[in-house]
Amino acid sequence: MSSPGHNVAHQFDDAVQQRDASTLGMWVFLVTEVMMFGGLFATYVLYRSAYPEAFAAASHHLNAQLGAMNTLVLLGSSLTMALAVRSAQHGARFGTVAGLLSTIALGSVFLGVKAYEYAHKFEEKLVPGPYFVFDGPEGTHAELFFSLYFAMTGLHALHMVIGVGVLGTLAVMAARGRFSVAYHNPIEIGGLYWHFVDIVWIYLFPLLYLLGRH
Amino acid sequence: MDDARPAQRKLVNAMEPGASRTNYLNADYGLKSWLLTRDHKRIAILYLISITLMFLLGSFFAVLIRLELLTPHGDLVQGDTYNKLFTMHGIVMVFFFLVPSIPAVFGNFLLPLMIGARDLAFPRLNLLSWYVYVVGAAFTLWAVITGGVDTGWTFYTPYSTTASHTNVLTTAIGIFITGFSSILTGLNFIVTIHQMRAPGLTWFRLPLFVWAHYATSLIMILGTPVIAITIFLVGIERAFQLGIFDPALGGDPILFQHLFWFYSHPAVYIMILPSMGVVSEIITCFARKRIFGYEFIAVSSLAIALFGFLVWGHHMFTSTQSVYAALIFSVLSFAVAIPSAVKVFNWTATLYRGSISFEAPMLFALGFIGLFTIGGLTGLFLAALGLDVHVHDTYFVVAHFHYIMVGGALMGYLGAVHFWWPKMTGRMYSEWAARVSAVLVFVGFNLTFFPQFVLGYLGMPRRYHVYPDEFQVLNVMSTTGASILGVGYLVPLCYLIWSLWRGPIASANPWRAAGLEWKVASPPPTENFAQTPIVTEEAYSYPVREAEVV
Amino acid sequence: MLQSLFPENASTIAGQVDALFFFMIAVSAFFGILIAVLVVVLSLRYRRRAGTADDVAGEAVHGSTALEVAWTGIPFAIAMVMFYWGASVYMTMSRPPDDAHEIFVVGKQWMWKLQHLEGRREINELHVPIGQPVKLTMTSEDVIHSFYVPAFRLKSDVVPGRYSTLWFEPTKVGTYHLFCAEYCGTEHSLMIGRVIVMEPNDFQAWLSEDPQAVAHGAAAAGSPRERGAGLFAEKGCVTCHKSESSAMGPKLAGIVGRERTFADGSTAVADLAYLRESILNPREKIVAGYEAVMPTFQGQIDEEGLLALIEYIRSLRGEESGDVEGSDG
Amino acid sequence: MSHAVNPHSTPLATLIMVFLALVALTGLTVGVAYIDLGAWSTPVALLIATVKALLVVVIFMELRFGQPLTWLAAVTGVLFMALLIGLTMADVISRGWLGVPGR
Repeated sequence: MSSPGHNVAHQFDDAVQQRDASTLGMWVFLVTEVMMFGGLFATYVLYRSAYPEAFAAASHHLNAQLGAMNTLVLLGSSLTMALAVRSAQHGARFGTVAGLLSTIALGSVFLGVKAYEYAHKFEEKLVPGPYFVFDGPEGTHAELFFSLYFAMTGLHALHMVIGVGVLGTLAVMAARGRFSVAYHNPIEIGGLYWHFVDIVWIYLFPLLYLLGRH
Repeated sequence: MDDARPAQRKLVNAMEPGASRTNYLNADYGLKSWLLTRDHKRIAILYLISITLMFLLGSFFAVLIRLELLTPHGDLVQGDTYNKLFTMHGIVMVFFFLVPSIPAVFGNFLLPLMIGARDLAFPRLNLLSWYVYVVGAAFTLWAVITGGVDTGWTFYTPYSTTASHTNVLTTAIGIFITGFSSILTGLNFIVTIHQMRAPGLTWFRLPLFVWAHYATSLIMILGTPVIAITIFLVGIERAFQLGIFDPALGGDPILFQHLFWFYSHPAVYIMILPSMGVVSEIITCFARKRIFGYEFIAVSSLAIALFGFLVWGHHMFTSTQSVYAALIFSVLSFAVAIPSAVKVFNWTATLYRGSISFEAPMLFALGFIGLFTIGGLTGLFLAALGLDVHVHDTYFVVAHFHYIMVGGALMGYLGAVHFWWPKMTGRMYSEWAARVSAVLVFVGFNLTFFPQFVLGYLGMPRRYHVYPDEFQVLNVMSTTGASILGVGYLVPLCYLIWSLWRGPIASANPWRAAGLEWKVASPPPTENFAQTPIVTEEAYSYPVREAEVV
Repeated sequence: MLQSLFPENASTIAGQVDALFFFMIAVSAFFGILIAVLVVVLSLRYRRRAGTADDVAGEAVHGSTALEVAWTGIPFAIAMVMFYWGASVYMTMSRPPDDAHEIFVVGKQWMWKLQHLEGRREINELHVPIGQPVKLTMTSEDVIHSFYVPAFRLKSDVVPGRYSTLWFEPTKVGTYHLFCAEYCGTEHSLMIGRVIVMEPNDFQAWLSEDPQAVAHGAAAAGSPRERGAGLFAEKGCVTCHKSESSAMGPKLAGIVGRERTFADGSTAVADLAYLRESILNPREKIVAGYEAVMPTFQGQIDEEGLLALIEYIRSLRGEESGDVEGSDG
Repeated sequence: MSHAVNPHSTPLATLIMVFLALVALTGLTVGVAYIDLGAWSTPVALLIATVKALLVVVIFMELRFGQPLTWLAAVTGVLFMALLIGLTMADVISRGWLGVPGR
């Protein structure tokens, strides 16, 4: 029988129960995230089916190269995150910290590129609202596209920002030797979150950037 | 008088050695010990106080609504004021009272006790959920104080996004934030029920209260994120003048209704399922026998939660939704009524050959069965397509959902308050006063809302502050009933607060109920169980009397 | 007294709705009373008697699969009957007969504007003949409203940007309430009116006398079709949508109800919603073989004008039926 | 005890292979976008995205080591999102079928 260690909170019997509970907790949280993005995806599906031409025309104003590059950056960050988790599972402190820091770095690159894209949209007056200007047919429907573009990528970017903060905290904890082979669950949980954010982008990229490119 | 004896013995029990132990209430003192607590029982008390305040606020709006409707010509308040009153009544009651009521107070307090755990899986998250609730409530109160909001609690677009000149954005932020409180609570419950059950406590040994909360939590985590994002879209549409739901800019106002009801129909089950769990506990306790059809009641909770997500379109039969979608939603709505019927039949059958006594919690539970039955049956009227076209958006609907949410959810809540009050506070209330209040609530409620069924079929639309003269008699009846109902709610507030100082000390198990929560002292110690209990028997194992004829 | 407890029945569908209502009342009363009687009788019969210790338990009657199956199956069967009945009434409500007298309805905060195809306009009042089906084609200028006549047991939401339909056949001469049933703001409860059911002869007489034409001059008069024809010329529609095959835009005669094929290969039936969308957002769906050159008329024509224009286009079927071609869409 | 707490770990080579596969699929989805597939372009894009998502979920997120409950959670999320989108679109798609406006 395992006795509660110093890393086991009082409400848990042992480390296994704690690990299972927090892992399940994160998965359940991700379900809520799926549903939240699901509301946006439902909106997207409805309007895209109603206004296919306007959506395609509006999509051409997004920079597919930057989008593709950002996709690769984010996939890379998922790899470094997975490597960090693997290092933590093996109790390798340096590998864990290095993996987390690389993930943070790649995440920041993604956010930087996103910020550049946003700034560009401001210059092109493609930010929905009173100053929106779209040169083409069905400007209001293109505005719908950009409303959804900003809502979806904005919510995604917000998740990235939170993720960078979480991973930063984990990196500090890891550097201080808080984790071990026996206790590294927080890193796995943080990893689950980061990978989920990656998955959202895997769908956002083709749905927003690659419409009607042919 | 039967009931005098138990009360006396409770006093005697209070003198037992256990009574003077430290418990969660006296373990620590000072405001900080409450505001930074991670004890699920203290967080439950924090919720109890907050939702009671919100209930009083919501009731205040209800009083003004009923007074205004006393006369047909809108003599008391202007149209704009009336519109704000019913909107804020709905928002406060739904999002800030009914949704958190039983889960956040009694679920929080009882789940760990019932499953033999020391706390919920994530105590800090639990405290966070209360703070999130308070911040959301603060935004909403700010919106109320600075002029209110007039969209109806349903926030239908494009009225809410383009036409209304009231504090929609502030209220939307408040509801958005409060949604996360609900999500965190649901997440915590699900993990707790899965991972923290005491050894031997298998799923089919769980009290039905736990099953009901599991089902409720599923709805909270699957539905609430959708209302959050929907309200968020309404917020940004207003803030940045977008056209997400505005038909003038190509938006689809019906899409808003789909997204809104995807959460808000299941939200009705968030309100009623916990009450059903409470009633299951109370009936079996006061009938002194294991509940009839345990597995069916347990599984029907899950069925309600899951199928409840397939029926939202029955709020939209006249919305210009396609007839084919309407047919699908109608047939599914009839189907989802069946698990509720199964529960009612099983509760009734539980009474058979019981040894029934009628303390206040039992009166509330029996009242629940009566009112919920009426509410459920009238729900069928609204699921029937051809009939719903006539009664949709009339007082028939108002009466129906008040029978579910007030007659059902609130009766269950009051039953829970009376049943577990001794456990939470260690004090007994006046049984006599409690019985009077149960009767007042039952009578007052029916007098308030039954006439509204008639009004609805006559054709009085909801949200009318001026109405044709011929509807006045029924409205006067309704307001009269509401006064009785109001007294019925105020009386418990008085005797319960009184009991905190003057009530007899409660024993660990004043109702001689089965269940782990009754095996710890009243009030329970902070750590709940000195040793993790090991469960070897099914729920509700009351000692069995030999049947005369089997 | 009974009159104040039950609404008047003044349309063919009202009797069907009431029949379903009474059936459901009967079923509900049966089950409601059954539950109430059982709860009361069982509670009294098995109450804990004086002198019984309160820890004496009930008997071990814990369940019965047969009963569970029965009280799952029987209510389900009854519920399916209710569904079928409700659905069939609903389908009747949803399919207007072809010969219905048509009326255009535009809701706005906070009034109902109605116009008969013959030209007569009304505000917050609707005159209809007895014994003849009437079809309302409705839309809203601002927020969602709902056109509700309790005596007909009918309502339908009136949604901006979209057309909705309501049809009924009055069966009783009289004056009935018209309510807005979807909350629409400050004066929601004052967005009410009257439906006046008349004898056919009286109705015809009423239809032909038009006080507004006298009061406001000829501009306000005219049927939707006439106003539509005016708009068709005034907005320059006629320059492109003419009947020569060299025209920039598709021919419109006989277009209503036809399937249109678009540049991307998709198809749609040209119904009222399609016509409305094509006027306001012409470049979203381009009929195969044409260029996306039509300007939008968003904000230039009000809802009544749009209905008039659509009514005019719809009428082209009769006048120029010889010009109808299948090839353009 | 460490065994019970840390039962699994994904080999380094697997992680890198998955990453390379994800990069390749990203290239594929971009390439396919520039080919005219008509009505199939969106389903193909979604199919590729789903393959990528599955790779991330099953290997990076270690769902393959997960308990049945974890699988259930993952499936539930996707299922209910599909319900939300599916039933909403059921209304949108069938709106014109009866040929009566608003029905």
